[in-house]
Amino acid sequence: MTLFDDYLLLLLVVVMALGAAFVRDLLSGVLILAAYSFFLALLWAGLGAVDVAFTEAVVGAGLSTVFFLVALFLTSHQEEVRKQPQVRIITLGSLGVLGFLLLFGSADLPVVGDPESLPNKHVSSTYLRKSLEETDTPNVVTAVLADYRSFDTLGETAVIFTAGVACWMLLRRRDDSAT
Amino acid sequence: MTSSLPGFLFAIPFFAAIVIPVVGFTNQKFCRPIALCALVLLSIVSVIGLSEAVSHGSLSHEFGGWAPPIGIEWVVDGLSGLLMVAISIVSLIALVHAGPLVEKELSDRVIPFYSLSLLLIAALGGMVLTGDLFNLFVFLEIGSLSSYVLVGVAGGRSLHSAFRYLILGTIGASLYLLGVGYLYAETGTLNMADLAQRLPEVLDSRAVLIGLLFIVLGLAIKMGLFPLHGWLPDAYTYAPDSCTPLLASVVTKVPLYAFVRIAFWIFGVATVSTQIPILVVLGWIGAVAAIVGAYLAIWQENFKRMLAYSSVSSMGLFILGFSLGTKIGFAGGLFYALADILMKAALFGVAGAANYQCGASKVTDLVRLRRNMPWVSAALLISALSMVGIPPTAGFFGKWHLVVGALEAEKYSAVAAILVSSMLTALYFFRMLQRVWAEPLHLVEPHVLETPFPIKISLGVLTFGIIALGLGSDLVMGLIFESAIPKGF
Amino acid sequence: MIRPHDSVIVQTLAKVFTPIIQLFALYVLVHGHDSPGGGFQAGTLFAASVILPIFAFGIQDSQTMLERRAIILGGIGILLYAGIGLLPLILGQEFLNYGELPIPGMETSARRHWGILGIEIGVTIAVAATAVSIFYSLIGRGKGEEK
Amino acid sequence: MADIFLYRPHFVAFIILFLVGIYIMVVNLNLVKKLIGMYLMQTSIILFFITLAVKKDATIPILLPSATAVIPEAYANPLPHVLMLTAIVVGVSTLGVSLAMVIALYRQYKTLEEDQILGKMK
Repeated sequence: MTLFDDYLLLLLVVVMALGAAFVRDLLSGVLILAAYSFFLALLWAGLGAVDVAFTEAVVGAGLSTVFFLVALFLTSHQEEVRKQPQVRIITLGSLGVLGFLLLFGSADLPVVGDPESLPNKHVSSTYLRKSLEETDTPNVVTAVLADYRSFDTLGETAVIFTAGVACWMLLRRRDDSAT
Repeated sequence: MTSSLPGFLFAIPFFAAIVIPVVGFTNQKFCRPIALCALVLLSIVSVIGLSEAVSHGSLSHEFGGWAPPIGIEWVVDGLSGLLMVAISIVSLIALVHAGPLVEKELSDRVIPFYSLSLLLIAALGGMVLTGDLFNLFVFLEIGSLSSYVLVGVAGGRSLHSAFRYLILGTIGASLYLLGVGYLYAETGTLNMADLAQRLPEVLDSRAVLIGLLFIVLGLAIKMGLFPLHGWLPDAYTYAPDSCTPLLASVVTKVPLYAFVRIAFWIFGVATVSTQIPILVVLGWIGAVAAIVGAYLAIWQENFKRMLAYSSVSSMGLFILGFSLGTKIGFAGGLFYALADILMKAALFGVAGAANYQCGASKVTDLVRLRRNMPWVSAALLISALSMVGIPPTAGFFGKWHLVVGALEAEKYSAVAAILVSSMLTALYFFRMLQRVWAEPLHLVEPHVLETPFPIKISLGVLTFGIIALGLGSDLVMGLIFESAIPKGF
Repeated sequence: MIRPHDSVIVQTLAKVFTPIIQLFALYVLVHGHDSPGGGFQAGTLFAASVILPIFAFGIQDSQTMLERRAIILGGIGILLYAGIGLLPLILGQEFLNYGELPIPGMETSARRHWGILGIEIGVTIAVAATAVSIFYSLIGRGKGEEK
Repeated sequence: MADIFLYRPHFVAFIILFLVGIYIMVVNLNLVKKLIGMYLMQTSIILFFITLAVKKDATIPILLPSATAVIPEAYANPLPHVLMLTAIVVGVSTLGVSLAMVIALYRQYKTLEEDQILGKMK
């Protein structure tokens, strides 16, 4: 993956994001969002994160889009545009500060792709060195996900279970209890 | 010392939360006993954990058998043990209290109510005990998702306020995650103890500064710190009465705890007070929050809304106490936070009971309480006096320690802020008490409904707890000084 | 709520794709150890294989039973995961320490290998069932639908 | 600060996505549009983390069968990948719950616009 590919994909991703954010029709917005997810998946794959790419493709582009579409079919497609000048100015101002802070902090972040940077050295090299020997699993992402940090994964499964119970609770109708 | 006890602190509420929908499907009646049994068990185990941690040093549990920083650990030390005891006991009382209210408000949603409440409690416990920043994020999200839904389940206005809460809460959680990312980028670790060791080398990096800033900003949204409290008044006002005692007492305290843990344990006292002086800024924000919250509470007609603004004011006081930079100020902030957990549970419990039995949701309606529910109005009296800070209640000692801490730090503006906010608090609580006791009784129609026993017992225990915490304040302060104070004061 | 799709092509493709997706999900689950994929991806694919026919053929009465059971199945999936974790805790070890699972005649690393597979199965069941349950909650039930 | 656009394109993209996401979430009055903003914000954080995990000339973090010891420099950093798998699932769960709220609100108020919902409450 060259830097040029990265630029191209990043540009596409940003354009897709702006399109999803500012298009009037909600249905188009959601479909553009699905395309955005697919390009993100390509980007992750290009950056070496194949597991994340796979998940983004099935969860981001697949499941999220299905949820969005179902919600839109049950409600309405059209967005009515009204101006809120005051809120807009305050938000733009605070987002400007936030953006400046992000840029300000970025100067000291490690260089992209540096194998000697701290996040790439400290704990993660231990995972890479030990995973085959200790867990008999060549896919280090699976080893970390399901063994070294499996407690996080249990929490994550609990998050989606919480969402399931939550939707059940929110959308239950009164007459359901009769059946 | 490694121990399997923190593992059980996770497993008890978690398994109960998952077993409830599975078993409750066959018979809905099983839900409540399972939930209450799990919480009794949890309370017992957390009390044992606290006493072990105080007497033998902190207990740690390495999940998966992997030593940190490779794996995730949970730590019960003085501070987290204390918070865990408070959370488990108060949530037990809150769920006992919720029983009759759930039957009335959410009769067709009993199973998901108990399941989500227990998931919330498990998540709060996880946030308190975890020793890993990303693990904290995961539990933050479980807890947030369940609290959004518990706020919004009544439909209508409550649903709209829950949606707002969700939008703001997600921004908060994302900011927190981003901050963790910045810290990870600079240190290469997510474990709190490991981070504390590695941070001093990179403290001059801008990325660490921004990371800390984002974490504090994200948690400030979650704890409803002024001026980021936008979601809080609506959420607490319109949430179902069965959920508010649990939500209002512990849900905002736990992000506060996370902030304290990150600022004082990971970054260290010296760093946050001199090198990256966020404590100065937070001190001023806390002072303003304490006064503005109390001021706004004066104008509220709705009782729950008044209490919600009072929560904003209390949150300012805790932050003020923690940022005083002295030992006694820190301990005072912690003590007042523990007292506030009891007081808010009691006050929102009274609000729920008043609405349940007499349909009283406005401050002016509270006079009905005296006629129909003398015991509940007694609980209201004591918890209101504690909020104002009348001895010998817990609230008095909390404020007392805060003032002493501020005097010791020679921050007279902080003393002034605490006193002004207390006076404003006194204004609206005394006005409320006057409504309840001064108006003639014969104007009020009696109701025949008997106060349900679970409400009586839970409010009784909470009221007793407020007085007991006040009378035993030396004991609790001693415990805090001995084992819950960060190094470096 | 969702009516059957009119096109024969869509219905035929849905019939053909459903088993293929399920087979692929199974592959992703079992090969999570040495290729990309694992419980989450497999679970979502299984959910897709349940959701796809609904879009093609509409919702049927028999599926309302499935809806009411789905969240229970999700709970069972998590119980499988957490149960594998609880076993070592009860035996005096750490929660989720698969290396100490009581499987005789195995190296620690092999125990961990099988432990990972076990929890991935739990994750698959939980994610698939919960995603389907959320989907059913969102589209609502056929009867009781307000018009 | 100007060189950031040249050498850290990922970072610039991350900032744009993050800010656009929050902007839409706060300013837009349409409930579904707010959620589109939320989705953009959450994915931007994934971009930030994944960029941290990149190593030049490294392959995907699946170990190749070889007798010699593993060289960590040859494989991408797996830890941020794991964290982001969790973040994606958290994101979709939040989305599910929020869409459930949107549908429930629509059932009651027959509109997706926040100001109209507020108007109908009074």
